[in-house]
Amino acid sequence: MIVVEDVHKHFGGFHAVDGASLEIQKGSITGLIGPNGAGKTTLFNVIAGVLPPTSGRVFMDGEDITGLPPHELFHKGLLRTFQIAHEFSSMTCRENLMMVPGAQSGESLWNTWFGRKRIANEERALQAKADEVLEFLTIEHLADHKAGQVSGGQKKLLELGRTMMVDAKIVFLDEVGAGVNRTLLMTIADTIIRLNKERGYTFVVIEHDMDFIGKICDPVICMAEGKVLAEGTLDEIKANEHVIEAYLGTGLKNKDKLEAQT
Amino acid sequence: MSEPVKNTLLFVLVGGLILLTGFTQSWNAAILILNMGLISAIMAIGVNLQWGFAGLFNVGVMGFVALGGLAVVLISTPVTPGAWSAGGYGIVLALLLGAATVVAAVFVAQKMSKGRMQTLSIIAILIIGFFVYRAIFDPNAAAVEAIDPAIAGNLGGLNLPVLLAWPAGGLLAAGAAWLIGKTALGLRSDYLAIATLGIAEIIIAILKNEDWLARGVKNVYGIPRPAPVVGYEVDLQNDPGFVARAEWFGLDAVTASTLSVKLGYSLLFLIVLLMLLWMAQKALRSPWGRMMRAIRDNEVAAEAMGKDVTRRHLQIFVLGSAICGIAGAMMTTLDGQLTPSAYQPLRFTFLVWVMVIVGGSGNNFGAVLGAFLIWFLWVQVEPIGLWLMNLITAGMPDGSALKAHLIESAAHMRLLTMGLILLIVLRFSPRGLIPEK
Amino acid sequence: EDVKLGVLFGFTGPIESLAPAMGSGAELAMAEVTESGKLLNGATVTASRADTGCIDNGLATSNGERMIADGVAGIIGGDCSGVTGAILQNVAIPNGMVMISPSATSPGLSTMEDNGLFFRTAPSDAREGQVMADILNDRGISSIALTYTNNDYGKGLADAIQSSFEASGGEVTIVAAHEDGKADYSAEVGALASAGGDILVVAGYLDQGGLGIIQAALDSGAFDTFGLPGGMIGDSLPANVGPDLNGSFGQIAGSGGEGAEKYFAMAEAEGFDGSSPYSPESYDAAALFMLAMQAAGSTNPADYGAKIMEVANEPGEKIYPGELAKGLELLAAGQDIDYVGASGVELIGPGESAGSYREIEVTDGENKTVNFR
Amino acid sequence: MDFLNALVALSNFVLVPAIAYGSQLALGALGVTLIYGILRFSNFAHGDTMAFGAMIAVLVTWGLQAAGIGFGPLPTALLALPFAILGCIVLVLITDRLVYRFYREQKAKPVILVIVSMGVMFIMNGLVRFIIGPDDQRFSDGARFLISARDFKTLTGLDEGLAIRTSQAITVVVAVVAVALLFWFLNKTRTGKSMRAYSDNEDLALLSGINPERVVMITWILVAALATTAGVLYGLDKSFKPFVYFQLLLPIFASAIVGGLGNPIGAIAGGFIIAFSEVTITYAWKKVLTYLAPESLEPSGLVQLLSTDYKFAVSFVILLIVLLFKPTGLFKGKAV
Amino acid sequence: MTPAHRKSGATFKVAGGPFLIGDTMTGGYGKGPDILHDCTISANKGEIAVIVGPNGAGKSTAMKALFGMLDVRSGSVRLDGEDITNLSPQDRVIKGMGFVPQTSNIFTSMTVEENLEMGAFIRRDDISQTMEQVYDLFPILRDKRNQAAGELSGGQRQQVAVGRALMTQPKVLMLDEPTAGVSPIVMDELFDRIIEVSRTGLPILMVEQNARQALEIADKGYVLVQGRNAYTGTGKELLADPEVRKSFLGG
Ligand SMILES: Nc1ncnc2c1ncn2[C@@H]1O[C@H](COP(=O)(O)OP(=O)(O)OP(=O)(O)O)[C@@H](O)[C@H]1O
Ligand SMILES: Nc1ncnc2c1ncn2[C@@H]1O[C@H](COP(=O)(O)OP(=O)(O)OP(=O)(O)O)[C@@H](O)[C@H]1O
Ligand SMILES: CC(C)C[C@H](N)C(=O)O
Ligand SMILES: [Mg+2]
Ligand SMILES: [Mg+2]
Repeated sequence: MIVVEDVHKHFGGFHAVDGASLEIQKGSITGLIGPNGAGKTTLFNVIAGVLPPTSGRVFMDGEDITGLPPHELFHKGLLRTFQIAHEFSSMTCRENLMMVPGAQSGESLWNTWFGRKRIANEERALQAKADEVLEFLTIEHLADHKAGQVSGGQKKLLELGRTMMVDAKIVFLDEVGAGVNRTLLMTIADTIIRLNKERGYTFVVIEHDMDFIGKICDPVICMAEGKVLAEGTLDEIKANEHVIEAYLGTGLKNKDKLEAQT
Repeated sequence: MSEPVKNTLLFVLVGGLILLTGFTQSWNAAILILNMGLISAIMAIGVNLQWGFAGLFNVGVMGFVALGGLAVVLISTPVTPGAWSAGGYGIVLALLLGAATVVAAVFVAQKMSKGRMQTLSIIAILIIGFFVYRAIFDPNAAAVEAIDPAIAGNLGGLNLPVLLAWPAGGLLAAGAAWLIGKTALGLRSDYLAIATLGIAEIIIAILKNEDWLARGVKNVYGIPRPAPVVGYEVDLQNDPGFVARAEWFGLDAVTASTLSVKLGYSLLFLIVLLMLLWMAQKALRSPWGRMMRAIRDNEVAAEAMGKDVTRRHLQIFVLGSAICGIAGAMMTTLDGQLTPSAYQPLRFTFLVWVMVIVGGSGNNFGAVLGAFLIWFLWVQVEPIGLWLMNLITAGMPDGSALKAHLIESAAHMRLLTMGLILLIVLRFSPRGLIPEK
Repeated sequence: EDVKLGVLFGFTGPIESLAPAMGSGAELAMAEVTESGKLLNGATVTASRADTGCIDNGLATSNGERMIADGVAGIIGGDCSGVTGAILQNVAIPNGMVMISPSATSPGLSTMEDNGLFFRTAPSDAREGQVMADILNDRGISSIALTYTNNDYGKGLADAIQSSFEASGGEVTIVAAHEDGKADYSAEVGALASAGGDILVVAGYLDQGGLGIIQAALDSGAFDTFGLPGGMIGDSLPANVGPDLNGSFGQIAGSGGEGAEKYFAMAEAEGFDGSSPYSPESYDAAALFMLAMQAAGSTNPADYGAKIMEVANEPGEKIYPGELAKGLELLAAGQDIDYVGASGVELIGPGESAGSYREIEVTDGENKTVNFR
Repeated sequence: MDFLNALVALSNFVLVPAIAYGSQLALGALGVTLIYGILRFSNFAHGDTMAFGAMIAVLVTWGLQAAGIGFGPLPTALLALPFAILGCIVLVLITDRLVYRFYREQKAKPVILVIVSMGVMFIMNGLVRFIIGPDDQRFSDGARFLISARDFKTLTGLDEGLAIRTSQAITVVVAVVAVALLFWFLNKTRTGKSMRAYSDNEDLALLSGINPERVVMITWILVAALATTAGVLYGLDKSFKPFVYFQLLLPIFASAIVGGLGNPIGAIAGGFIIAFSEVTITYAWKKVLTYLAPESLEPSGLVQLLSTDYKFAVSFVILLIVLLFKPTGLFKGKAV
Repeated sequence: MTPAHRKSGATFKVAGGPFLIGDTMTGGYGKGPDILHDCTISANKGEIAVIVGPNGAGKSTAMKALFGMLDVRSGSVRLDGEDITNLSPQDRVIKGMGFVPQTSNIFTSMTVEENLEMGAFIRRDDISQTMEQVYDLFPILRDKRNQAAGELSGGQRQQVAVGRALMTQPKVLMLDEPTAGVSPIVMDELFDRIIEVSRTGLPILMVEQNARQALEIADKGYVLVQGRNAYTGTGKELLADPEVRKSFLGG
């Protein structure tokens, strides 16, 4: 569905993404892992049109989408979340969700003056939908709170909630899990699976929590230093010694000592 | 005190201040303040639309207001006899060629592949275009400007009713805003600010120096009034019917005529204000407004959520500027003359900003309230300052140098008092008098 | 009875440094009349000051309205031509109020429909251009560079100088505007110097851009002689520039030395600079009001308006500054007067002043009158 | 010889004035950029702060002159400068305490502070006019020229003169020293770094033990010193007049922005760019070309790209072009 | 007046108790409702205390309360036998408290090295030693020492933030989700380092969503729910509690 062809992204002399090529299969939930600074977020930004690549191409369903602006990609069904939450801070949580769907007739100025009926109906439906999502994310009590004044994790939830407001084809999740309670994260995992099964969303998920990755992802791609390091099922990846060396590590060194003490 | 009650009280208070002017000074003075207040309110709505709704830092208000004023001259004044044949067509031709040059350069920039060749062609086009433009433009402009320079020297206008100039002013400002927006809207906050500030200065420079357009610094006097709603006092004073009616109200003819003319303007301005206020209010409280606030809060996220930030910014920039243009046209109509050197950033850009911020940015009613209040103060703090000075010096002996100095400085107390009031209001209501919810 | 006269000048804004001396001039005349006790059987005259901001039409008209509400019997002002037009159209004409502007010199105001309510004591710029051209020719100057302050005054004057001078065979190498109150005039001086010319004519204001231009031109050695129209004549210019200005020349509206000198002395006694631009004209504007009121025996604009031309022009006994009491007495006795005043007032038609000119040359750091024109 | 004449003419009318004016703008822009960089708002009162500082210098200078104290060939005003800086510091610190601090604590949006600074501008504006009046004041003394046009001509025997005023030379020197000091201070000293930290993230600065009020105070002190110096140097070079200081605000902001707001080096570069564009684009090249070109090719017109009427517009067009290609200014400023 | 700018009040000695304790704190943001309700958090010398709980439970709020960044309406904060409830945050830094907030915890426009220097702002001694230690702990930071911290990846920023706090050489270290977004290998190293640091006797208080790993190394664990202490125990106890596991640790 998405094909990334030899993408490079350089910041000055620094090669954040350095010739990454990968393919995302339709209907899959692909995990993207890799050490901090491997270039995962940068690659997302290139795919999502936030950053122009230095070189390389990105295709979606065979169509060249390199360099298309994010809002056009949104309308093609490509959504993304941000690693560092980008909430609309002076708007309520509900409004944060309600603003998402595209092609709202109320977004045309003309209609705000002469199409009030239609807008009212649409708004009612949107609100119902937003409340449903909030409830799912266990933050329905925050519906009327300013999004700038909710907790860090709650912001991440809102971030995820926005992707649930529309029918997306492919969703890029950049560390939805960081800062989210693990129990809730597992519920989120279930939803992702459900969205994938029932609505046919394709997901690409950056995450450092191996439990989460293990629960939902197949295949898994591991990046390092701007390149694809390994690709395969999670078990294959976990067994890959390059991955272990660069990313997974071998657990706590002090762990046994600590246990010995107690 | 609940929100609506407080807000109503604030409006009543400002209304009361204007009424007080009427009772203590004169109704003419009061209604004049009201009229300029109405115009200022429209400008404030325009700025609020851009800043309060979308976070666009436009400090080029002055330029758009001036364009509105230009529109009045171009629409409502009579054509200067012989100007078109002397050089008017030549000027238009030159301007078209100039525009064509720019379009050609942009076309080359977009279509030709990057490289030395492209740069060279662009430079060549621009240079040749510039000289051709100057070659045609200069003699023609000179010819037009030579026609009776003391009283004309410009092309003149279309001699249409002046009310048409109001929408035309909006359109002219909108056109300019579109061009500016296309190039400058990518800039962020303060950078956009200085860009708009600069463009406004450029607009004024053109207005001041292109005499063939609107007489430059020589001013255009005698702009017709929007008859029949607004007539001429002298005509009214000579109309026995009017004088009779005035007497029936217990007014002398002069007062009645001046009041009736001013009220005529008030009526027109009020209609425009209410219309724009209604539109702005509906827009704000709709998904469109929500989208705008989202864009204001976080452009990157809004873009990722499918909102075309660039287009929306352009839309609101054009709209807000058009509103300022309309207000500018109204103001020139009220003045009855176009005075390019009157356009000073302090008065036409920053004062409007003060209105919006003091009133409460993001809130249309706040902006309107701020406009009335600040304009009232701008006019009335001078007597307040003088009064203050008189109070301070009351105890001093007549003829003392200090007393003379203090009274002499009274005019400067206007700015000082203005500043003081501004700080006091913002101190007790830092988000404005009627803050955004 | 107390007669109020409005003094409506730009006490703040671009000409804030000229306005005080203008205001003081007008008030000097009022004080003189009040002291004499001769106006309308001992009426006192008080000034009511307000600000135009020089460029703020809205403020100026509002303040004009306020003056009307205050019950002024006449308005001395406005100062800058732009606001003057606005006040005239929106305040004076509707209210039938007479205005005498001491400084609005735009030719555009001559043709404005004013119902006989507008007068000015400063001649329109169109006239000064001709005078300047004559002086240049007489001094054998064949080419000039010309810079003007970018407002209706400067522009109008520059147009007039250029056309008159060129018509008489002179060459104008460049005409460049300068904005007042700006930080730096290097660009203007660079361009002017490059264009060259025997002298540089500066149609500006002596404590505004005009000073900056002269200063920069002298410093860089671009020009050493300057042509100085009315806005540039004043004691502060030679004082500020120093000996380098010696030899520069120009002209300012004003009758022979007598009226002006008297006025300067009176002003000095009062502690302000009477030679500041338009200060004499302001004195004259105030004086005209009071004389006309005396002539009409009324403070109603509708009555005295028609008398302004009469008291200002021949025939009659000439009245100079400091002689207002005499003028009032003569008028009371039913005799004609010809007010000359500090600036040689002569009104030709409503809203138009003739005025003669003093030719000035700077010698030994002082403005010396060398001729009358 | 002709070549030399052309060169001298160009220096005299373009290079020297532009460098001096550029330094004046740069000094003003440094103050603006410092406030923007650390306190994060555009200070509209800066022009009037300059006027206030310069006013004190004028008054003190008069006092010194009356007392017969001079500074040799250098202007007496330089002796008065420390007093003026002190006075200005007092003023801005009082202003900060009475006005800005409140909004800082409220964490008000920058635009509120901008508007508030306009209120302060009005007040300072009134204050200065109240104390010294709106008129021109002269207070320069000492040797006016390092070398005057006439001396230069006799010295070199060239047709063209080159004049360098003492005040121009001082301004350039001071600007260079000031920016170097400031740069060193901000980037190398602990206090400087803490100021940058504060401007970056106030809360976190607090968590690092940085005292915000101290940072703010030091900033204002620096700003007052810069503003007064700029104001005095400008006044020495031209003359002191309150209204002009207000008018200076626009080119100063333009300089700060074209160089990149919040960046001291940018402020300097911006000052020169604005100054040079004002002077060069509207320069009539006739004189220079006449020297250079052979007789037959002598230009008949002025060879002026644009008339000086548009000099202001030109500098803004340049600014726009710079911003379009480098959206945060030449030296990467910040955007609030 | 926001608490961040408030003037410090008096402190006084109180005997005994843990090294750092927020005792039955109740409070919230500005004039808003109370977020914390009688919440007690403490850490002793050499101890690692971990706070876990659902999103919005008030974990970060509790940390900020301990640090004096919001009003504690009732209850008290004591450090090393001294009641510091009325102290401003700066003064708490001087008293030796180090804090890494959950969000905006680095100076984005400054270089990595300058960030670390700022961490050591209150120190007057030679900091190069500590800086070397931080670089050893997070080698990637040494490579990026002259890069603006705002240009770093999410996990790298987190490392800068923790490094910044370590530079203070604090007497007590408070970390709000230090491992959010860091890779497993770095997380392990971070925890290793935290253990080492705590062994030097430094009390460490941290909020963690990687709760299982964190509780494994914790001496003490708090589960906060809606601003209240829901469960308290040793790390092992909490890990073993099936209710806690299911509701808060993701099964
Ligand atoms: N704007 C920028 N300028 C310079 N360097 C950058 C910029 N953005 C990212 N980088 C560098 O590019 C590299 C990749 O960053 P990226 O954010 O893509 O990492 P990541 O794989 O998402 O890491 P993490 O898991 O920590 O989020 C990092 O080393 C970072 O320092
Ligand atoms: N600045 C603020 N102003 C007002 N309320 C706030 C603010 N920050 C957080 N809150 C509210 O306080 C409650 C607790 O927030 P807190 O940040 O302490 O949660 P948390 O336990 O750290 O959650 P997370 O794990 O998601 O970071 C939340 O309901 C949130 O809405
Ligand atoms: C006082 C001067 C600035 C007035 C000028 N003569 C004008 O007509 O505008
Ligand atoms: Mg990342
Ligand atoms: Mg938290």
